[in-house]
Amino acid sequence: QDYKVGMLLPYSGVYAALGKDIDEGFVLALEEAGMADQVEIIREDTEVKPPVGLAKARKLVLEDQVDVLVGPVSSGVLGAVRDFVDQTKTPIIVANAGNDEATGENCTPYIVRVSFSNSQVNRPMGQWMYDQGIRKVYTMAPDYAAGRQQIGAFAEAFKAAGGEIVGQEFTPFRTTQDFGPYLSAAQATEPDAVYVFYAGSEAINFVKQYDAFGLNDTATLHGSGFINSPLYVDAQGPAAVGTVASLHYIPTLDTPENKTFVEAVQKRYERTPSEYTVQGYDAGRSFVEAIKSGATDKEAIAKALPTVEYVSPRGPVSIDPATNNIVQNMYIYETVEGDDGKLTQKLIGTVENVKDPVNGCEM
Amino acid sequence: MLEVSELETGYGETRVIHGLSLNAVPGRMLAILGRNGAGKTTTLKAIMGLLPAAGGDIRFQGKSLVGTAPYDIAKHGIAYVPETRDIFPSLTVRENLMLAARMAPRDATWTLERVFEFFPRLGERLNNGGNQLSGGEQQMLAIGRALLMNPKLLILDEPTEGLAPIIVRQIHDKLAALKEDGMTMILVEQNFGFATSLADEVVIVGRGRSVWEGLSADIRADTDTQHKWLGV
Amino acid sequence: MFRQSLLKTIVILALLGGGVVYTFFTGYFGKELVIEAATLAILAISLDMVAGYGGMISLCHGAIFGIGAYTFAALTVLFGVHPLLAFAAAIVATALFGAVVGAITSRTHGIFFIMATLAFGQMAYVTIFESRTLGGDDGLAGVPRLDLSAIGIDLMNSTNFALFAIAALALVYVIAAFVLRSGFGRTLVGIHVNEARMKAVGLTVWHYKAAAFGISGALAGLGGAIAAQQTMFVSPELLVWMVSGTVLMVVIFGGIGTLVGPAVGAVVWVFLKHEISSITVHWHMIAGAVLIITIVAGGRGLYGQIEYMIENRRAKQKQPDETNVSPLAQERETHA
Amino acid sequence: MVTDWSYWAVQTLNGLQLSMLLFLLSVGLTVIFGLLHFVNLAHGALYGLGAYIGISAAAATGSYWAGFAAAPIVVALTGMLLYLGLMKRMRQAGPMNQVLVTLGLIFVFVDVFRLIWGDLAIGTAAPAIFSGRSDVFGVVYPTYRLFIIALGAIVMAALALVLSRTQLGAMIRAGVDNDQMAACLGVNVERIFFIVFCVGCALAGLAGAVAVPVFSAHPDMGTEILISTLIVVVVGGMGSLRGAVAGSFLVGFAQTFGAVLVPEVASLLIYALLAGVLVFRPTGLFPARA
Amino acid sequence: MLEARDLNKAFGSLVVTKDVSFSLEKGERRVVLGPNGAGKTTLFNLLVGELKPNSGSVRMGGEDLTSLSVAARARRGLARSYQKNNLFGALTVRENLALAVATARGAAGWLARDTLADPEIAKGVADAAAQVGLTDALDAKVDAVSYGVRRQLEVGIALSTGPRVLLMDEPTSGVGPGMIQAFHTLLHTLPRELTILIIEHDMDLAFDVADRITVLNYGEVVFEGTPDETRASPMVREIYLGEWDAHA
Ligand SMILES: Nc1ncnc2c1ncn2[C@@H]1O[C@H](COP(=O)(O)OP(=O)(O)OP(=O)(O)O)[C@@H](O)[C@H]1O
Ligand SMILES: Nc1ncnc2c1ncn2[C@@H]1O[C@H](COP(=O)(O)OP(=O)(O)OP(=O)(O)O)[C@@H](O)[C@H]1O
Ligand SMILES: CC(C)C[C@H](N)C(=O)O
Ligand SMILES: [Mg+2]
Ligand SMILES: [Mg+2]
Repeated sequence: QDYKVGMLLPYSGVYAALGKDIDEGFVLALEEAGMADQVEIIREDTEVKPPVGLAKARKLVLEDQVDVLVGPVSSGVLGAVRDFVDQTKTPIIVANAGNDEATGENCTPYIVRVSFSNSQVNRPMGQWMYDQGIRKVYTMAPDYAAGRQQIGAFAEAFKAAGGEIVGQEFTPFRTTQDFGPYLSAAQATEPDAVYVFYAGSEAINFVKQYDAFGLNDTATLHGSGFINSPLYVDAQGPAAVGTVASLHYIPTLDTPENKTFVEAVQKRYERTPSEYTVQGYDAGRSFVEAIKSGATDKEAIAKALPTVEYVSPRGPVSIDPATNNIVQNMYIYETVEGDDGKLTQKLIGTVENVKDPVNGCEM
Repeated sequence: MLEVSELETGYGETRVIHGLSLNAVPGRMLAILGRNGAGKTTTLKAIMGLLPAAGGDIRFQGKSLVGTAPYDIAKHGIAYVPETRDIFPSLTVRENLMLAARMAPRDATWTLERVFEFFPRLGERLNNGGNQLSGGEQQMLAIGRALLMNPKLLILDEPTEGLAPIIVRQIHDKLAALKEDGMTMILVEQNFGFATSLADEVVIVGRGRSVWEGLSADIRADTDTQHKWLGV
Repeated sequence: MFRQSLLKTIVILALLGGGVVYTFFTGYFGKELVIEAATLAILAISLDMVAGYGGMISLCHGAIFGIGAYTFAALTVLFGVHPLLAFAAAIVATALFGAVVGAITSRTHGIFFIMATLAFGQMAYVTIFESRTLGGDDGLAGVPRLDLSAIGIDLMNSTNFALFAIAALALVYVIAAFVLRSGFGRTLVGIHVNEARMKAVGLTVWHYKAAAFGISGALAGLGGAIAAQQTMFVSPELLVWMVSGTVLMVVIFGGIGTLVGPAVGAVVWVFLKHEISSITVHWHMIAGAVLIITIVAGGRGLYGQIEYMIENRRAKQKQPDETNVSPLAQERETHA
Repeated sequence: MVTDWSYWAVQTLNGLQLSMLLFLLSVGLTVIFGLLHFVNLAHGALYGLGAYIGISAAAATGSYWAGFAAAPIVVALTGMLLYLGLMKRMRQAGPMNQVLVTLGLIFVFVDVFRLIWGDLAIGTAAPAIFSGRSDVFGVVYPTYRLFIIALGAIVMAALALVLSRTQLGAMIRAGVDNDQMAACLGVNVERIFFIVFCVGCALAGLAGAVAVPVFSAHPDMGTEILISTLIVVVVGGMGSLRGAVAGSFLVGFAQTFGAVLVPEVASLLIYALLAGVLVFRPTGLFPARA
Repeated sequence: MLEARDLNKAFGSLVVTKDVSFSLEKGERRVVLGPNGAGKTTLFNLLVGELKPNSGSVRMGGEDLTSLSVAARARRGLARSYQKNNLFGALTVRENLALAVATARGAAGWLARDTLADPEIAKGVADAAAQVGLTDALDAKVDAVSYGVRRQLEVGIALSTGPRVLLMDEPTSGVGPGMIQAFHTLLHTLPRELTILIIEHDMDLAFDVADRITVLNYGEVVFEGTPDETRASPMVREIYLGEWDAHA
């Protein structure tokens, strides 16, 4: 085996499912390229805890001598390992963590992000929603870095477009289960729409309660696409129908690349891919491309990664050399009930080649 | 009614009772005397099944109690007034009593009313918490509680401890009355006069063994034994 | 009452010595584990001081540990304070925090004390989590390590840092043992066993509780400051209540109220956890099962069980019932 | 802020609803904890189990009520096994060991959940009759939440009756004070404690099943809820039903109105409340006597 | 030396202490008698500060103690033994006494020295133990000694703080004749300047050691006088004594 890859993912804890999908996507990419047996994968569990994540990153690099790190899911962990990968000149292919700084003021040649940045996912929605005639929006998100960035980017764009933010609420992260009080407050401001960022179980609770309080009748729920990710949209049930959100990938994209991908995932893992599966896949794919371009050691891989460019299941992707963040399409979709009665994503808008501003990044 | 033979027991490792025997005869009162630390309370605990008998036998109405659970022993009709009284602090006086009365038959000889005649003081404290009683009141409650179980055998560990002389006197008379009723009793006492003026038989415990047995009349006369084993 | 028995001395020395030897023979991650174990042991010992001997089962020691780490990190990263100063400051800060919590909670007992301390711990956690200046949930990166190059030691070298951590552990144990075998330590146990009577003989109990908690806090803070230097990064995760829970678990697991036990517990825990998690992601389940079994089996914790059995044998050697018989009774009988 | 009275009415209902959920959750804990002096940290995990059972049963039968019935029973049975296998042994082992064992149990449960139901959060819908919203005196409010409020009230009343009015209540408290003496009065303490423990578990299971249409079920839910329940129990004062009630309302309303009126410090609020109460009332608001 | 002025205490509606006033001379030996529930222990609790009176004041050596904490009063030399044993159960007799001695001598906070190893304190412990006849039991665990021994220790702890005023609540309850004898002796050997207030149901002891006797009933002082006057008082006999010597 010629290469060592260190998977720095949550295999336990709240994001375990995300880690699993990313891992699967990555493996799929290697197999597709027929490189599975050239690459040794070493998996370490971050437990979604930054200190643990950093310790594990240290182990992977210093002890296992991996050529490249893949992960993490949590922005916190990425922030924790940033200096370390920079000092040890170890390329890390970010497969989820969305914090803007990682490809902004804290960017480094060794962090290459193939997933998304928190603001990248949300910024396009500002103009788009305004164009749909929405004027008054109430926003909500968990009170932590990712939450504030995702909402911040949207709010900025929406206001720039001429819309009004009638209210903004940041709910205590992971300790809020009952959104009732916040929903009643939102309802009282009579907005045209509510825009949110929630992920995981919070997303499920939120969507169900949003519906229970009847807000769906008065204000359509909009948000960052994680709100009803295919991973758990079923758990939200009918309550999710009608939600409009933007994300860098939906499994229903009608492109040849995606079709083959979905089939491959179906065949290999017997389920539809989620955005996380794709993020894992593209992490693997970009790694493969880098190798193909002749990169052998850490340094070379780090150099090669930003140059990769190909058509991913999520559409054409490339890495912006100015920030090392991915340039990709944003898909605006509505959650609808499919013919088989299961919930699915209906594409209603595409914003192409969304690219983050440099915001303070110097390589 | 209750025969203890060659009883061996103690606390975990430490053996405290080494072969003690006694016999409570129906309708009579047996007094267990002995110095502090002689092993009187330990013996009673063993009888109630609170301590395991490491050797010997305990028979109640011919049936062995060894290995029987305390609550079963109680149901056999043995009531116990511990030296520490053990009133339930989080139960009111009434609840403490009701707990004992709950298994009593309809025609029970002992009823709440009768207990209040016995100890008017308790009647006045019905709603005090068990932890809101004076030392003496706790003693009265402990006895009243035992009586409400309408036991066949009543075991009292130092019932006069901490009681005003006038109450001691009363209790003396009440116990005498109980004897009249034909209640079988085992009485552990430090108060030699009190005990011997009530009991029919006396067992003296010393160093975990029965060192003297006989009628209370005899022990009252036998000053040497009194001095040797009771320090009177 | 605390006694630095021969057994304690042997075991703690073996533990420290073993750590040193292991450090020289293990790879990079092994050293990381040594450091992790050492800091956890420091925290566990500081907790055992108040919990095992003072009866103050704290559920905020994780938070105190974290405050130590954050004080060091914030001062060095945000204000460029010299690491040595920051180190001292961390200890002072946690001592104060401990003393204040100890004083405020001094009237509560048992589970209520546990929960009161939890409250303060969580308040610290939430405050830091939501503080933008302290980096919120992202934490603070770029934490420096102490610079001991003056005495020719480079702490960036992980072997040296591991040895440094072990030395700190040794120091903490000595301090704790010293405090516990002092008059103050005796008083602490007295309060534990019967607080009311201590008052009745003239002790202003809350002063001593606060002081004890302060000392314990300082030790925990020291551990925290070291942890911050190990990862060179701090995040609110350090303060979350589960950390306190885990430490408490480690203490009981090793043997609460034995001072050495918690250290043993910490070491076993860290390495056990590592071993199991390298086998399965379901290491929680295994670890949980192991815990349950050890407790159901012994109930006194790993080291606690051993110490108990040995002490017992000694106790049995000097004939038992002597002590049990009332002396007055004896005296009377002899001249009867 | 909003002046419309119906807005505050709705927020009050929100507070009420949360309080009742907390009550259902914590009352089991308080009963076990306060009465048996048994520190059952695994209570939260049992709540989680209830939630999962609720979902699975509903999914299997297509009826919410199947879950509603199954959850308490299954959890009670689990509690039984736990009690006979572990807790019984631990009763004499002292609080510290209990903390440890039940902490260990949490770990085990979390992974068992992951193995059986996966890492992902899952949920189920409210029963048809209670879905949608109802109009109470001009205030429109989710029907299911009204159902939770009612259920909580019923359980409250039932328990109050049993504990204070019945012989059983007295026997339980006596057994707690001094099991040896209780035994000497013919009380089979072991059996009573066993019953209490199972009832406590059943209530946790019920809470889980009831909560799940509002919240989702995920492996860590038990651990997440544990703290709030402990706070409720402790603020109220342990072992007393009144305590559990008072605690639930305090925490429930503090959280609801904290979120509305002072969102900046909302997450600090319950801890401040906890600390505050304990500083001035070191044994909670309504401690069981003694 | 010790003075109570119009002390009042009620638990809810139940008045347990009613306008209780008395004062002890330095070195006086006073016995408090009274039926069970008369309020004797409560009175002690008020004197040492474990209960706060609804009204009235407590003074010692001219100083008003009413607002002081239990500990503060103890440090001023007001010691008390309990009717219901209140000991350091898990510890040995020696450790029990050492804690009391150390606290009384302000050594409780020593960080550099060990109070269990300190000769001064050891001496204090030895003396106290000798006084109450515990010398041979010093190394026994309190949990494992019989009730009688615990009663001795109960008094021993109070004594070992070297008090100026000593309150003892039924020190001889539950102990055998032998020990009661020993207790007589103890009381006579205690320094004469030590002021002592005893609650006692053992009349021989009471009448033997008391300079004066105070009788409480339903929380009120119903009688105060010398032992002989007390014996003679028909009222005391009626409410308390009965024919107490009936079976001595
Ligand atoms: N919990 C215990 N553990 C170990 N030994 C004990 C325990 N309780 C009592 N003992 C010992 O057992 C012996 C007998 O104690 P017991 O209480 O039966 O004496 P007793 O005759 O009741 O004395 P008293 O009249 O003081 O109550 C004593 O020597 C005592 O030290
Ligand atoms: N905490 C309390 N709450 C309510 N009533 C109480 C409380 N403590 C004591 N009492 C009542 O006050 C009265 C006096 O109690 P106290 O203990 O002072 O009596 P005592 O004179 O010491 O009696 P004894 O000689 O039996 O010990 C008793 O009737 C008791 O029921
Ligand atoms: C969508 C979420 C999984 C993103 C993740 N919470 C983060 O910290 O970036
Ligand atoms: Mg006895
Ligand atoms: Mg009294």
